[in-house]
Amino acid sequence: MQAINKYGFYGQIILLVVLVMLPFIITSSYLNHIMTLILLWSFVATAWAYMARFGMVSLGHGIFLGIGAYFPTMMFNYWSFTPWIGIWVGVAIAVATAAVLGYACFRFGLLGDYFALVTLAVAEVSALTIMAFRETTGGSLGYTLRATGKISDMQFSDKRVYYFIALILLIGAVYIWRRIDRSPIRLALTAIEESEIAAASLGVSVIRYKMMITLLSAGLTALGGALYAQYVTYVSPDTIAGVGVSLSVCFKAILGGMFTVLGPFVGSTIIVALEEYVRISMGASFLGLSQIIFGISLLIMIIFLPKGIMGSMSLAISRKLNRID
Amino acid sequence: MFEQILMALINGILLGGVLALLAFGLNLIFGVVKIIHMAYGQFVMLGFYFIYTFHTSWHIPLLLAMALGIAAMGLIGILTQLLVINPLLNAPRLNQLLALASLIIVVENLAQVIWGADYRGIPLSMPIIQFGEIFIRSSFLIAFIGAIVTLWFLYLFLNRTYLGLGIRAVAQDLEMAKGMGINPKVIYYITLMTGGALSGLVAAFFVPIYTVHPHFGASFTLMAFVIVVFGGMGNLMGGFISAFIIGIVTSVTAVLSSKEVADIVALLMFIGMMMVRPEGLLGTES
Amino acid sequence: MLNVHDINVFYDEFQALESVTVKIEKGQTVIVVGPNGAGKSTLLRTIAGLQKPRRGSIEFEGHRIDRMEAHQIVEGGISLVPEGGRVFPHLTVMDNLKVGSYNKGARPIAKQRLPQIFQLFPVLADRRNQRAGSLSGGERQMLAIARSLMAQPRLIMLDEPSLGLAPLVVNMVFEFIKSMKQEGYTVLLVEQNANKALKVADYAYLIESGKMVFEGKSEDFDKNPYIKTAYLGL
Amino acid sequence: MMKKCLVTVIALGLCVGSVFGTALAQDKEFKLGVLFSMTGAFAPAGGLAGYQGTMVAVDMINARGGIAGQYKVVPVIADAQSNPDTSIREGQRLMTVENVPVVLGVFSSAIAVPLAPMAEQYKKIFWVIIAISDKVVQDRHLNYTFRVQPTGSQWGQSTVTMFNENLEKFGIKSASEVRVAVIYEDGPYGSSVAAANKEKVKEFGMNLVMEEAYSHKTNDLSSLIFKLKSAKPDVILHTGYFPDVVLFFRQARELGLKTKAIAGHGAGHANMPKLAEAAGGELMNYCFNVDPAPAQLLDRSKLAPGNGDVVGEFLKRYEEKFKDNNPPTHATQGFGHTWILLNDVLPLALEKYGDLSPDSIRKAALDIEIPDGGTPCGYGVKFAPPEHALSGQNLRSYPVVAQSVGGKLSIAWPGALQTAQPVIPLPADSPYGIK
Repeated sequence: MQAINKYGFYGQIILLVVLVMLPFIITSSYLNHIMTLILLWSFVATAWAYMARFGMVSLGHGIFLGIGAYFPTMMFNYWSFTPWIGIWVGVAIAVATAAVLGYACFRFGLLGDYFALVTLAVAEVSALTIMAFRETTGGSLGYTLRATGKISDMQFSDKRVYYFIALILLIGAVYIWRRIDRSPIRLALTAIEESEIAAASLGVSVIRYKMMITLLSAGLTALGGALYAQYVTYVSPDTIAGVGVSLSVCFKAILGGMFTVLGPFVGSTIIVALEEYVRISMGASFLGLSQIIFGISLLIMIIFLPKGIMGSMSLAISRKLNRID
Repeated sequence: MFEQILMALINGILLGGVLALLAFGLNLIFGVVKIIHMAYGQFVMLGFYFIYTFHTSWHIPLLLAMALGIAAMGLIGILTQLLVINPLLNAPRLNQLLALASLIIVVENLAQVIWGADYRGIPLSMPIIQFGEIFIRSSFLIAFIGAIVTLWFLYLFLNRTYLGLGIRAVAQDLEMAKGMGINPKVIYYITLMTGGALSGLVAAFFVPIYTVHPHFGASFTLMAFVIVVFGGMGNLMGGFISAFIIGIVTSVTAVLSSKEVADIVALLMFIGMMMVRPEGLLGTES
Repeated sequence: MLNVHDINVFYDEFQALESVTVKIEKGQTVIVVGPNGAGKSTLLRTIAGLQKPRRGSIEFEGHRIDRMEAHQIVEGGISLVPEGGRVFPHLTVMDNLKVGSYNKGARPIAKQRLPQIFQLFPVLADRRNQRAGSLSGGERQMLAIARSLMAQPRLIMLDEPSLGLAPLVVNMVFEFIKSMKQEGYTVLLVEQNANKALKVADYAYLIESGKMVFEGKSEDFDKNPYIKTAYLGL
Repeated sequence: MMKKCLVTVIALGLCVGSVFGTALAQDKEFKLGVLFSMTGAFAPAGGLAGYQGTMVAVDMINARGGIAGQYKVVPVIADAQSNPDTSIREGQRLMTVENVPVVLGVFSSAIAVPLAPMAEQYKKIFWVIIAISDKVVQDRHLNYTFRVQPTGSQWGQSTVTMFNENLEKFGIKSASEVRVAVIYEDGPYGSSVAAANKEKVKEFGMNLVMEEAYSHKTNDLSSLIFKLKSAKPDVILHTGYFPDVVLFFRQARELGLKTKAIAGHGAGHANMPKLAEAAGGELMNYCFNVDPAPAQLLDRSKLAPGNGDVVGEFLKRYEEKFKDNNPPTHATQGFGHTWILLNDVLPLALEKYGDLSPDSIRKAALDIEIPDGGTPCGYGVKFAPPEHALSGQNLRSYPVVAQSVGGKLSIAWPGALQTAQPVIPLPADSPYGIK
């Protein structure tokens, strides 16, 4: 075990150095854009996995992304309210929404599949709401952020600023993950996941602990959505709310391995890179083929790496080390 | 206003028939294999394309083309079981769900490669049924009758045959069913085949209503789920009744406000039901 | 007839059975006694094919069955009455019996079999259209036994048939097990209630923590001082 | 952990490698970025047809020896996948990694709107050839974005104007007696057109009895039709994509909607033959549609000399390449608007400013003036200068209102191009006609 930790520590230092250097080595703004997206989605997927790894599999994080993305954008467009503050308003609304939803779910003891299905419905509600209020939100084909180019409006001439914001957020999310691991919350939540009734009888406040992690996860997800909107300057129910994006966040975390702290990052990297790679390498030579290959790759990964890439890898490594020991 | 609501009410009942049809296959797969078939709407899309190809390109009479389409979808169901579900039978539920979600990407783009991006439809002139100012959509009426007949046949199949009994046994207690000499793999294949064929049947009823394109299926899956879970997973009758409840509620709400608000109301009803009675309308606690 | 040879069974990393060997001759009633969690149910589940052994072999009438699927084993003539009368609660009594006759060998004669079963268990005949979930514990146990008889087994395995039943019903169950022997069934019975079980058995095994610690005729069990104090309460 | 780093590096490496691998260019080639939604929801609505039209233009220019007989056109094709998020990535890739001077294409306004500022940032030409929403150019004072086709408001204005000019056909004298309903899909395209509809309706003093938007992905329009029935409009102005248009026509018939005229505004309504094929011909009969005329409908004698042959060759090549002898209007737009770039603007840039850099192309585009009938699309070209509210917009393009009668299209408006009088109100043999 110690060997793994040692490797892990050095590996993470190297990874961090590489990530900090990368935008200075690669100057292509397209690749910088892709890397920024990878980091942003890694951040969101990590926040999602906070809940999922304790058995609260949410298929509805799209609602938090959507709230985080739409509120600051709309406040800025309509009232010129600076996103520097607007983002936090979005996060606060997302946390409040999560509080209502989470309390309702946990109060009624929704678990497992039922929780997943309810959250899936919630994701769809978020997309439909955006469409129903089409006069203000732009409806199903989206909404563009007004461009000013001012730093006070969170618009930077060098787009790499967002890369570093996303990187800092991701590091923060990883740090929080570690803190959760070392706190009593983890023990409590693990106990709750094993048996809710048993945990409750031991005096663990089931709802309180579940709520804590849910609010944290929702808030960070909304922050990710808000930054995505400020960065891409375009929001639509398909790209930042709704079922599709909620599922794609799960995809990233699960393929990377949702029980390991770097799993969501690895998953996001691989999925985004794979998506770009198949699309660009196939180009328009055979329309639709690139997407088919992308879909089949996902399918194969899910079938053959059920614990995710990091999960399967750490399992393999620990087996190997055990053999050597 | 009253007349509008009355029309919406009739419309809602008929819509319920269409939704009920949509929910049957999903319900069966859900109840027996315990898998959330995220790509069910895409199967309906495939079925529609099959019928279109059989009828338009191969010049097979429409009703025969529909029968062939249903058979072809049964085959696709078997293939899905073989290639996607079998390897995932013991995987976590979330992985199963995501695997079927990635199947959506594959199926939609496969449809584009095979049939191209164009919209395809079979022009059918359905008779207009009119009572004074009230119009009844014959395309929906047929689907409504179809739903009732299908429910009856499914009931007979499940209650009068050994295979149906096997399906119900596996749905309730997989391990005990194995201990009774039931081969669950066979049951799963039969279920996926039936589910696939039912998606083909839905496609057949959709022919006079819609035109098909590669992204046709997406809008149907979630509502079908809501109906299935609302009515009680695996309970065909529950799904049937809840289809009508959802159909009427959405239809009337849509006339009073908008389609999106109607869908939101339906989803909120669903969420509320999950909170208060997670086993659904007619479901039994397990 | 049945030859379980040196099997190891695991649940993930937990070893439930270690080097277990059991032999049953045709027409015998054999019991396995032992405390809770000793691995009795695991043994039956493994024979029924619901659990796979990591080591060892199981032969039934000369054929290896340890690599077969559960449904093939039922077709081969082994039928399991699960613990707690685990019936299909949402199916009617009638449908539960029909499920029993699901395997190909049993289906053609199910119609003739049914009246015999109803004769044996008149209470089931009365409740044939009731949901099995609405039966009492004893009735469920009856149904579970009746259901496995529908499968035309040559070996019938019962997992704790007396568990949780009223004393009067327990007696009925054991009377019934006795009568099965007379009908020519081979029976493998797993019981905590060693006292009563030994009275109907020809041969017995004692299992503790996944290992067979003692075996012999029923009389040998009665004589063993350790068993006497630990299991027979004498 | 090391392995993971390795995986990451490899994944990124593959990505970079593939990008640079295709980026090696040769002399005397002109790289043209082509960005369309060739898959996804917009592909059937016209994204794919636009792409196909563009490719025919590229083939034809290359068959003539390239741009000004010197530069071979090498298209760098990217699929926007009907997803704004993907199209932003692809736009960025084309402009920075592939370093193309011109990105051309885009079916959806939802994609064109966020791409235009990007072109501005990288100083690359964004040649918009199908998206029509006003918002793409309006009040943005863009320097590098050019749009050949008319704006959405022109679409919206033309139908209302036509009805206003034909009031007597409704049997009324004053515009205030006409009951108008405006229904539209809720994206930038639909709302652009509908806004212009409403503006003109107000201007003429018509009676707007209903307006409602819906998502183009909807699978049921019956509630909208119930509302229409009780609003009892004389004229229904509809803007939508394809499946929703078919759904509307089919459901309206079955629910017994009656009115005096139905007018569509491009996109879904554009492809009348396909609509008739998918939904049944009698539903489309007597419907109006606004669009630049598809090539096969143009009166070639009215075009400038030589242009008629270009149109003829386009139709022939399109049929050969895509097995379709009746290309939708989006294919014509794709072809014609690409042709203007390759055949007129680029040679001028080369001749006058010496190279094919984005800035030379931009200057050439602002210089160019083509009179009416001078392009394969029928209309002329004159781009609005940067100080104009619609900078980059072709001010000489206009749509026409066509009516389909018995499967034959005729031009009903504007008067100068009219080939037949509009048939108003809907006759009794239309399923929507009042009997």
